[in-house]
Amino acid sequence: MSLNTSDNQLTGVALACERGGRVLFENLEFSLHNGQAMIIQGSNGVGKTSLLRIITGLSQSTNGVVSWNQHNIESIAEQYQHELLYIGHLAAVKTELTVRENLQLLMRFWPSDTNCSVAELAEFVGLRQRLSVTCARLSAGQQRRVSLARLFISTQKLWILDEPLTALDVDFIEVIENRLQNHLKAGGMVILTTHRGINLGDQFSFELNLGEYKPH
Amino acid sequence: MLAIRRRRELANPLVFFVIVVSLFPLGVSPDKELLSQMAPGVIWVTALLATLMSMDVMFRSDYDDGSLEQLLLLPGPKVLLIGAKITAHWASIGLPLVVLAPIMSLLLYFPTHAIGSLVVTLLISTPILSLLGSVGVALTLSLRSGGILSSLLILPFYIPVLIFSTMAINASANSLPVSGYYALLGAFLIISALLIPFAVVAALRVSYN
Amino acid sequence: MMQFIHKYGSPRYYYQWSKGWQKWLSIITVVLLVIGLYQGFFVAPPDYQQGESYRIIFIHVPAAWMSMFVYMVMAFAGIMALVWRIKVAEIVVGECAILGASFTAMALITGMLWGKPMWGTYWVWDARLTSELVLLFLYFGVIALHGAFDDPRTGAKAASILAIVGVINIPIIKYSVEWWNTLHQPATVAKFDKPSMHISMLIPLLIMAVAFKTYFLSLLFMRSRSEVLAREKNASWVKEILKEQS
Amino acid sequence: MKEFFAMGGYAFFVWTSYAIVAFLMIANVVAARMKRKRIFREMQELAEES
Repeated sequence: MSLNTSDNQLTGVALACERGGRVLFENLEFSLHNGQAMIIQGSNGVGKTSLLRIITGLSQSTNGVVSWNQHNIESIAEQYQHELLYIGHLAAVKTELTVRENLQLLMRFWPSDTNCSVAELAEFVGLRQRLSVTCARLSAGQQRRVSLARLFISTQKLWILDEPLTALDVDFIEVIENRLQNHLKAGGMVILTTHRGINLGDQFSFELNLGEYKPH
Repeated sequence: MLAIRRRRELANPLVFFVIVVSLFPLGVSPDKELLSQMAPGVIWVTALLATLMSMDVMFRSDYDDGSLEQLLLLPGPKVLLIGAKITAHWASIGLPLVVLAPIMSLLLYFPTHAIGSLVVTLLISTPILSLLGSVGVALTLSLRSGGILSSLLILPFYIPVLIFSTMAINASANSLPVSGYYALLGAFLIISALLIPFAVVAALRVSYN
Repeated sequence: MMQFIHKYGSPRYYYQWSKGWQKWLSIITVVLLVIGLYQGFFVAPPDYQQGESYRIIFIHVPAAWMSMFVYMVMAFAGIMALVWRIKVAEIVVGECAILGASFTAMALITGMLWGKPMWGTYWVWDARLTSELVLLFLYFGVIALHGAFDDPRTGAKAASILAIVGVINIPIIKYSVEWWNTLHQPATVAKFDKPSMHISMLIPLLIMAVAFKTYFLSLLFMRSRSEVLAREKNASWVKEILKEQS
Repeated sequence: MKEFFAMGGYAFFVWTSYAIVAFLMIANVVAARMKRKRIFREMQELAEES
């Protein structure tokens, strides 16, 4: 997977988030460079998902700025979204359609190298035999695999994943973990939240504990 | 474009339309004179309510399974995609109504020579109804009691469409020139087709905030 | 221009400069109201056709004008809130909706009360009254939407979008109601327009109109100032003010 | 003065509409004041807590 590794930088300055009158975190700082992974730790409800959504630009922070190569992400939204791959809690899989149709949709919509066929993609996520099954009949874990398939074809640099490992069986976690490692080696960037441990190699990843940024 | 054909069958708004239209002769009085006088209004109001009721389907399924979230993050022009979604909704709800309305109008002794203008007004207006409705649904998407609220928000905007269409039908019933009304409805369609998708994108962004 | 907006738009600064305005405006309102009412009741002669009942016009018409004016202000504040993300503008949208709704209600009630002596019935499907009613529905929509969100900021943003979409539709609704009215207007009902305005009648009307405007502004400042405090309750400057007050 | 209140026979309409408008205007002002007090009280409690 070749990625042009011009040096990119994602920084967050004095970020604060308030939900329903309650301040979840304030003046939070972070910066991420090529080949680095940031793992967001913190108990439930401390604002992990809100922080991810602020970084993707889906929701706005109460104050503070997220910038990509020193540009505020709101001003360069189109370009930023071109580099951004976000997989949230929900699997974003159309349950009425079959696995094949969902994968085709993914390939058509997201910037990806197109020389990989749907069959190969299904192979990556181990759903080769289930191509014509409608997703409604798949288990939650399998539906997650369909949404994670994007990791195997995406040429986007910044990956933001919300609890990517939930509902996955052990051997598939292996597959995802080394996929992430390849992405980092190729100069990509990853931000993810997870409850269980994930080893991406310590030289790449650092942790950000949301508990430290609680309003005192 | 991304007009995902809904696999689930979408009969409920049509069934609603049929039942409510047949309520009127039972409720009011089956006498011919009165009914044919009321017919345009009845058909139109019921069609309007049927579309309004089915608005929720447009974003709800995508919202629940997360694909609407992805749509907002697409680098490409989001407005076109929203436009495609609205047209998909119109095709699955609006068009069948346009086909069904003339048939139902016979039940109400609808002045037959005005049925043509009934179809035309519905054809021009049902997209407007879908467009305007989509703003209401987009705004109330993240709320639990969203459905009722979105109708409350959108109904005032339906009034001009209702007025011009029913007037057009009445005019054609007593064979008066009708082109003026069609032009107005057409203009309203063009304006909303161009402006509304932008409002919907902004509304979706707010719902996700 | 941008710094100007952000400077005056910042909650802290807004809180200071609006205090002065609010005091002055409320004084002007009271003065104007007294003059207007005096002019309206004692100076203006009774109308040759409607006798004394036309005096309701002195509150009906200003209230109707205000209901339109407030919607415009709300839509403008909505644009400020969405495009330039000014916190104070978001608060103004919420407050305008409530005030606008009360002005529309006033216009409707006085319109009906005026209709009774004129036509013998409280409600007539007249163009102006109907579009006033539709405007009331629009206001209810904005208020309901504003209140539906648990996070006040998102509520304000959603209400702003609705206000902007609404302001585009108002002329269309007004025009269609007018047209609809002229078509179904049975010839017998007397035209419901202002009686020919003699100067001595026009003056109190204008005074009252200005009085309503200053009343609206002073009330808007009063309500939004307390809302600003509520929204910024964890900001440091709010804590200082609290100490001074207590 | 009496005929002033009679309002040429329309007394009821003229005065009720003025009364309602006056009531609404004052109600708005009172509501604004109460809101201000309520917010201050809330903030007081908040301040004591922290």
